[in-house]
Amino acid sequence: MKKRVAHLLMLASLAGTGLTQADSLPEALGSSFEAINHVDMGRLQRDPLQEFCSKPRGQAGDSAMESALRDEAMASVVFPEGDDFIGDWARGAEVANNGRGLQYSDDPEAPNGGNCYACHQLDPTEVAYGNLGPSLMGYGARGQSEVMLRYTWTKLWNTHAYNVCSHMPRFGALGILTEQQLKDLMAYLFDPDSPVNQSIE
Amino acid sequence: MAGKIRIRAQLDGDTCEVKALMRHPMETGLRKNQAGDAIPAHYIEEVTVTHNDQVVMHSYWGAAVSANPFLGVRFAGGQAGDTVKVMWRDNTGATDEGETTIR
Amino acid sequence: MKRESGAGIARRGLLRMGIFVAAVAAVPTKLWATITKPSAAFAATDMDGTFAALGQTPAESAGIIFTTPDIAENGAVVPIKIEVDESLLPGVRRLYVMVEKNPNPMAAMFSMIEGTRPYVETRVKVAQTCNLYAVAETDSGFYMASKETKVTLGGCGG
Amino acid sequence: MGLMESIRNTRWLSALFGLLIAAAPSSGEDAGIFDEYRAMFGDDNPAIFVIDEGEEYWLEPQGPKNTSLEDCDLGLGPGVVEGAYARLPRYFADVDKVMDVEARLIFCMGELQGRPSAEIEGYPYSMRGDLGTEIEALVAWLADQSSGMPIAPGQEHVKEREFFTLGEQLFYYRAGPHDFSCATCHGQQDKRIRLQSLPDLTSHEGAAASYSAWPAYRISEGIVRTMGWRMRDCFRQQRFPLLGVGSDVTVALQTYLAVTAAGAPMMAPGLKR
Repeated sequence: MKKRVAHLLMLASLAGTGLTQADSLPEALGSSFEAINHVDMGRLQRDPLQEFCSKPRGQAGDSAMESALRDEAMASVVFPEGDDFIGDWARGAEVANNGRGLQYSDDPEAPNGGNCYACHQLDPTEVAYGNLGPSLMGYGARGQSEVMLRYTWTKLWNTHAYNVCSHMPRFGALGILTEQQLKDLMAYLFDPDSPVNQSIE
Repeated sequence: MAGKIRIRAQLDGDTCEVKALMRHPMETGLRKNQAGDAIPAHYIEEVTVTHNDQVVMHSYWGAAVSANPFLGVRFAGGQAGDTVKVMWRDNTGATDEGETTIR
Repeated sequence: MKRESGAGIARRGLLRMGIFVAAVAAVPTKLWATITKPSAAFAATDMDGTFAALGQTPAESAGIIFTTPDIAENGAVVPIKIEVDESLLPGVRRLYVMVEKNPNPMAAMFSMIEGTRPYVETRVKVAQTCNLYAVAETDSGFYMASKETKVTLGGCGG
Repeated sequence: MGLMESIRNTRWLSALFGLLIAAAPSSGEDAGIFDEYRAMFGDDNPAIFVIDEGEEYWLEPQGPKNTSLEDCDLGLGPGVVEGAYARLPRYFADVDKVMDVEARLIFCMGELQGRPSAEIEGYPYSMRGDLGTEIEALVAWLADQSSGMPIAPGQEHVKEREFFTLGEQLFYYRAGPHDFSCATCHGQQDKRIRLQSLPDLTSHEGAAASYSAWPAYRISEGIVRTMGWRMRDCFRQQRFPLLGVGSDVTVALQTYLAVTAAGAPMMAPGLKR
């Protein structure tokens, strides 16, 4: 028994047979996936940013749309009260290492992870880091100014404010991480005592 | 039909190299299935290698040997055409054996 | 559908029951009398306990050539190879594989008879980054070599 | 049956000690730090057991009709298994659909054996603690029957071409709470997650290295996984809902991959992390 989102069903019924391939995309999605555990079919619906960023490589997007999305992303950022950016780096390390959260195999009651190591190098002693994103080793040395703190918070909250169609998740804007978890990640990046900012002998 | 052990026995000078692959889940008893129930311990406890029905190696295993176990042993005195057997017994009492001839 | 439903395969399993008993019966009794399972060593939960159950803490020996990967892609399957240089360490009767931080460090014990090379290759589970031990029991006591294997986290982290 | 036996024996020997050397762990993908680890596996692949089990399933009468799958048409005619896997996914006129190997097997189980598709679709892939499922075993055997043959999915029929386009769109489809698409991880060269190499599936080389090695024995799980499972589990990690076995999305993505990989020889079952 498949539970489908009404929206997709509607599109599918409109699509019917013999229409172009583009029209068959929602139909294929609606008939191929099913809701499971806490993951519903709404996950398949795209917001304007996701739709804009779904173009095959090499296809240029509309530049007016791109700047509108950038502005919207920038406007979405919620800064912590009193610009109190820095939490606990040790808890931040846990968030950076945890790859779970929001998969149908995950416990919805457990905190989500940031999975930073999947894509970034951070602590120089951790060898199991990915390279989809740039290395963030020694990040604290890039500066501790208010501008730097706000820039980094914005990247974590909604990366598209600086780089539309970046591969990085919108950890704040889509509620993947809590404000406290983001502060802890900030500490992991900036705190001079954080392993990220220790040099390897 | 052959059992679920694959064996290769090859001469290298005066040494016979035996490599065997066995079909077994090697469950530790510490894992849980998706429903959260413990998967019972199920692992090979004892493995014997014979050459023309004489034991050349006998072993006891714990559940820390990996699933679908691989075993490589070497002995002297084998001749091409001799029979090499590998036998196991697991913690449930099930057994299997496979044999090959030395090449 | 689970594969146990394959009636053909299940039938074959039944046919094989008892073969082991027959084969064991063909083994010289003298040998079997010397091989009893060191249950306490398999049940020990740390290295000290494992060595205590064997009766001796092994001495380091360069005669044991122990090969494991420095870093394993998956801890569920870590290849290991133990080879003993008989000119340095003669009279090997048994080889043991131990994984320091597993719930029970003892993974396997291999008994050799005369003519069997002191050589074993297998794959073991390594729960977390730790030392692996290759122990040789010889006519003159226990010897060992150890090596650390790093176990890394897998792909997407979940 | 004597001939059959000797063919079987020759095949497993060559597969176990010869052919599968080519499909060393994570073949074709950058190994680097794990070279030493992978080299220690040598040339043995426990998939060999699963291949044999697949053949047993193929020949075993099952279901209300107590029939085997021997007359199943995988695209090259009823019962023709050699080379059939390498030509999938393809259009099947009898159902007017493009199908992958799993969709076709489930169709044959229904048609020939009278088994309800829900029975298979509800449990196509192994759960933790399983030694393997019927689908996994059949796919392993069928892939082995195409070993060494060039990947050549159907692209003559209009629906086959439509599925390629659909697959390409799906590859770049970003959705879910993490904004992930297939391309997030598999759209660039020389990338990895943690230490796991990510094939660039938009390039022929990357798609060929990946597609040719599935189904594969996964040493982390001790079982054979299929390309259908690979798709389902990628979508789980993308935070999407559950992908149906043999569904249009999985068939379309496999079509996109197979066409991108076309011409490269099949080397499955491979050996993977």
